[in-house]
Amino acid sequence: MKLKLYPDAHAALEGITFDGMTVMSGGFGLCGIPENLIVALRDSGAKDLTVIGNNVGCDEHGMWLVLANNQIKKVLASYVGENKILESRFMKSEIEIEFNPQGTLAERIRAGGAGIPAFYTRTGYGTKVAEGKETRQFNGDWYVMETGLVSDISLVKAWKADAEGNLVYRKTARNFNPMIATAGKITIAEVEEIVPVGSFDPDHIHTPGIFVQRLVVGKHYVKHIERLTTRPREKL
Amino acid sequence: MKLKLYPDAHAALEGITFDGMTVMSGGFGLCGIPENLIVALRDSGAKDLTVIGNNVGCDEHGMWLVLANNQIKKVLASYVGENKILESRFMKSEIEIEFNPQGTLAERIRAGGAGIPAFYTRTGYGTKVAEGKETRQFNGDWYVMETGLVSDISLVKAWKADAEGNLVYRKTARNFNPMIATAGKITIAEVEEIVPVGSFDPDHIHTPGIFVQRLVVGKHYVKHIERLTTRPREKL
Amino acid sequence: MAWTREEMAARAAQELKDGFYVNLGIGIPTLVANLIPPGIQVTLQSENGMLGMGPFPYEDEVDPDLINAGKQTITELPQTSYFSSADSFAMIRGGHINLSILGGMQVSATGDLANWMVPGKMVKGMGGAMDLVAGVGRVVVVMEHCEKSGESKFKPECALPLTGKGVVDLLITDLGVFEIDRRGGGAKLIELAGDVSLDEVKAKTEAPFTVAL
Amino acid sequence: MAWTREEMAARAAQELKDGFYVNLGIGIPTLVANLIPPGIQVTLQSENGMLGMGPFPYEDEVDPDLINAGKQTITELPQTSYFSSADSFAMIRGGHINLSILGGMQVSATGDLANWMVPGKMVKGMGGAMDLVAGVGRVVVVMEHCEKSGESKFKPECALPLTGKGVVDLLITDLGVFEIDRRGGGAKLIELAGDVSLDEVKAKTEAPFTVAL
Repeated sequence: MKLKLYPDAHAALEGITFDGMTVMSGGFGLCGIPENLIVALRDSGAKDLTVIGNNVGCDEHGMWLVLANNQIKKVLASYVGENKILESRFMKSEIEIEFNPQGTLAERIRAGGAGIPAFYTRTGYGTKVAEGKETRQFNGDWYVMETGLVSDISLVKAWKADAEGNLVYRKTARNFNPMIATAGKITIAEVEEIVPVGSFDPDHIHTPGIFVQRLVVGKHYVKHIERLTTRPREKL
Repeated sequence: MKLKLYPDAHAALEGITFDGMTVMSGGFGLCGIPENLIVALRDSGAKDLTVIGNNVGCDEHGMWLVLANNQIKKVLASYVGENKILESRFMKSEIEIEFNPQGTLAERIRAGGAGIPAFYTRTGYGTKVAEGKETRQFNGDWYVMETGLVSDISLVKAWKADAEGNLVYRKTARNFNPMIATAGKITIAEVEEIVPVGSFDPDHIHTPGIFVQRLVVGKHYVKHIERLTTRPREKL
Repeated sequence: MAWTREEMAARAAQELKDGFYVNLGIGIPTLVANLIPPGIQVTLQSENGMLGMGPFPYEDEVDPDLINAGKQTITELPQTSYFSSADSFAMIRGGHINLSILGGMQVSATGDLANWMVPGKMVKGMGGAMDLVAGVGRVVVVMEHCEKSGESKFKPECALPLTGKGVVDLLITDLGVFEIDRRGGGAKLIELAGDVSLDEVKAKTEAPFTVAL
Repeated sequence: MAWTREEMAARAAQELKDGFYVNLGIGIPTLVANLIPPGIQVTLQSENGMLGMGPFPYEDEVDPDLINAGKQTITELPQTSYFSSADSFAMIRGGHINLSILGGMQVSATGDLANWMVPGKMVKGMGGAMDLVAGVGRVVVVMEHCEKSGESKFKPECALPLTGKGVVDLLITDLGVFEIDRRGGGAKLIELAGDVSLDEVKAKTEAPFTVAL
């Protein structure tokens, strides 16, 4: 049978990247990002990328590496703060950014993966986001038409996988990863651990293996924390 | 704090049913149906119901009880076989049935619960299902516009719950239940067991408690099997 | 001799490829599950919310919470996953299933399929069939070539209400196999069943087709 | 004296009711989490995919896989559940969250809110704010009444690009509390902060409003 598991992130991206392609990448800020696959994407050298994700990394981390290597032409994101290179290129019009409300972005990606070419949402009605888009009334309220999104390659990060590509995410590192997994012509999942097939309770699988074409175990996770916030232990 | 747990199914439905209301009920055939809540719905006597679900029970089981008690005016379903009373009433035009493709029905319910008033799908294009509906081309293919569905009361069946209303389903008894839970003005969940809050791994919860307003433990489950199919044990 | 039901299913099984995710309809398509060619792995989807469908259970394994889309009791496999109906049809509509094999009442030369209702008879509903033919990448229909009355079921246009318009890629009947171009390129006879003759197929087929045996 | 940030947050906390599911924005709204009135239970949603948000972790509990929508490390509670961003915003857009408390740059007398961009300055993006104001049943905005320049931020119409049109139900500023009718019924001053006078509010407010103290 076809094997999904690749020896490393570079091998998993080999032969499938190309200039001008659309890449989706999971994560919220730096939480739940496919760290190793992003490095491999940078090393692929593919240019003029359209990158879709909630963010575009932040200074020196995550998708920032691909940005800093001048590979990105256009970004679809909901928030791009804490990213000086992006800020500077955007102000100089060297990069295009299409801002999407976070929920609209998440739903557009889900729709793309679910064969839904368009849907209506109240989000953004009467704002810049609705400019140039069809608006329409249902039951007396106004809605904006938004379209589904798909990618040439989707990069996701899960906690564990089995060899069939069944994925399980951990806590808020799940975020955009499940939808992005469904919206890729080719989806590559990076995980922390491969477990034997049959280890997962089939009721606990978040992403069924059908959505995952290639699979790698990541190495040397940094898991950089953007805002470390703690509270003091109560004194005994 | 507000308690979600009710002593039994009849108590959970008390004071909220009314004639002409729309009820959604989970299940695929008789698999994963809220058996006790359906009996309580029958005993409520509420009439002229619009019932939304994949099926309307089958002879002598499930939503058939409410049908046989003359409480249903209209049905939205994808399949209504093995149901002689429904067949006879439909042929005599005593009941209205709106047939929905199964995936369209599932998505319409999800959309209703997700605040999406309408979406486009290729399903049903060029068929009776598309008659009277808006059709439209995206990227060269034709699609049908379908609208979101909501209910006055949603009845769902899960395997286990905690007192916060977090639900976990079991195997293919999940089916329509998770979407139906999101689409009710009031959602009532029937479960086989209540576990202490904190028993579930938060990554394994299928329906977060926010969607569940009332909760009951069901009794005397029949779990009638429509098509018992087995294979012989290999002889040693 | 024309093909038997088993032979039609065996021919349909030749459409399976290693690594395919497949949805099998009720009737003859169900038989395909037992005819998967050796050396290839195929994962069966059941649209009620399961990927990785196993065989029927032993009598002492029966679980009412575990059924397939035909409402038969089944079993799970080590790789099985469960999901909601919305997620299941997102998978189907989104084109993630490689192949759907299903039965038909009528097929047209342009790939239209009718298999859910007969006017005047009780309508049971289309279930998931409309979603499957609209969403799955490749759709194979397996059906008898003719009605018991002798009337061809492969027609220039379907007389019965459609399940999908321009959705069938391959039609397998007891008389042979037709490739259909969904985009209007017409139908092509590519195989004859058993010792069925081209003349017999021509005599029993209303739909126009070219021959490429 | 006008209200401090803490006093504004405490006033916002009075909007909480037992059993509410609530989303709190960044800034002053975050303070509300520590001011929940005794005897009521409130469940906090974080739009990156969590229901039942706990307090900040002890130093040895920090987990990079567990952050809130402000990207701060947090903790879970016994009732916590996690879900995808699509499911999270389905929850928000579908009207299941009872209350959203968020900050603002400008609010209009018809309930328009601007809080995501200033033309000419770097735009960071709206994140989830547009979805929250469009989807949540009741939206409370907490902001300073005036710019540092003294200009009123509560206006007849917002000058800044909108986050949502007709979305604000209640505006809490350091000077008082305004009820706003989303459906065009206008704004109504219902409370004065501390010893702030009605004249001071009138002098510092560009938006038209009625008084119902």
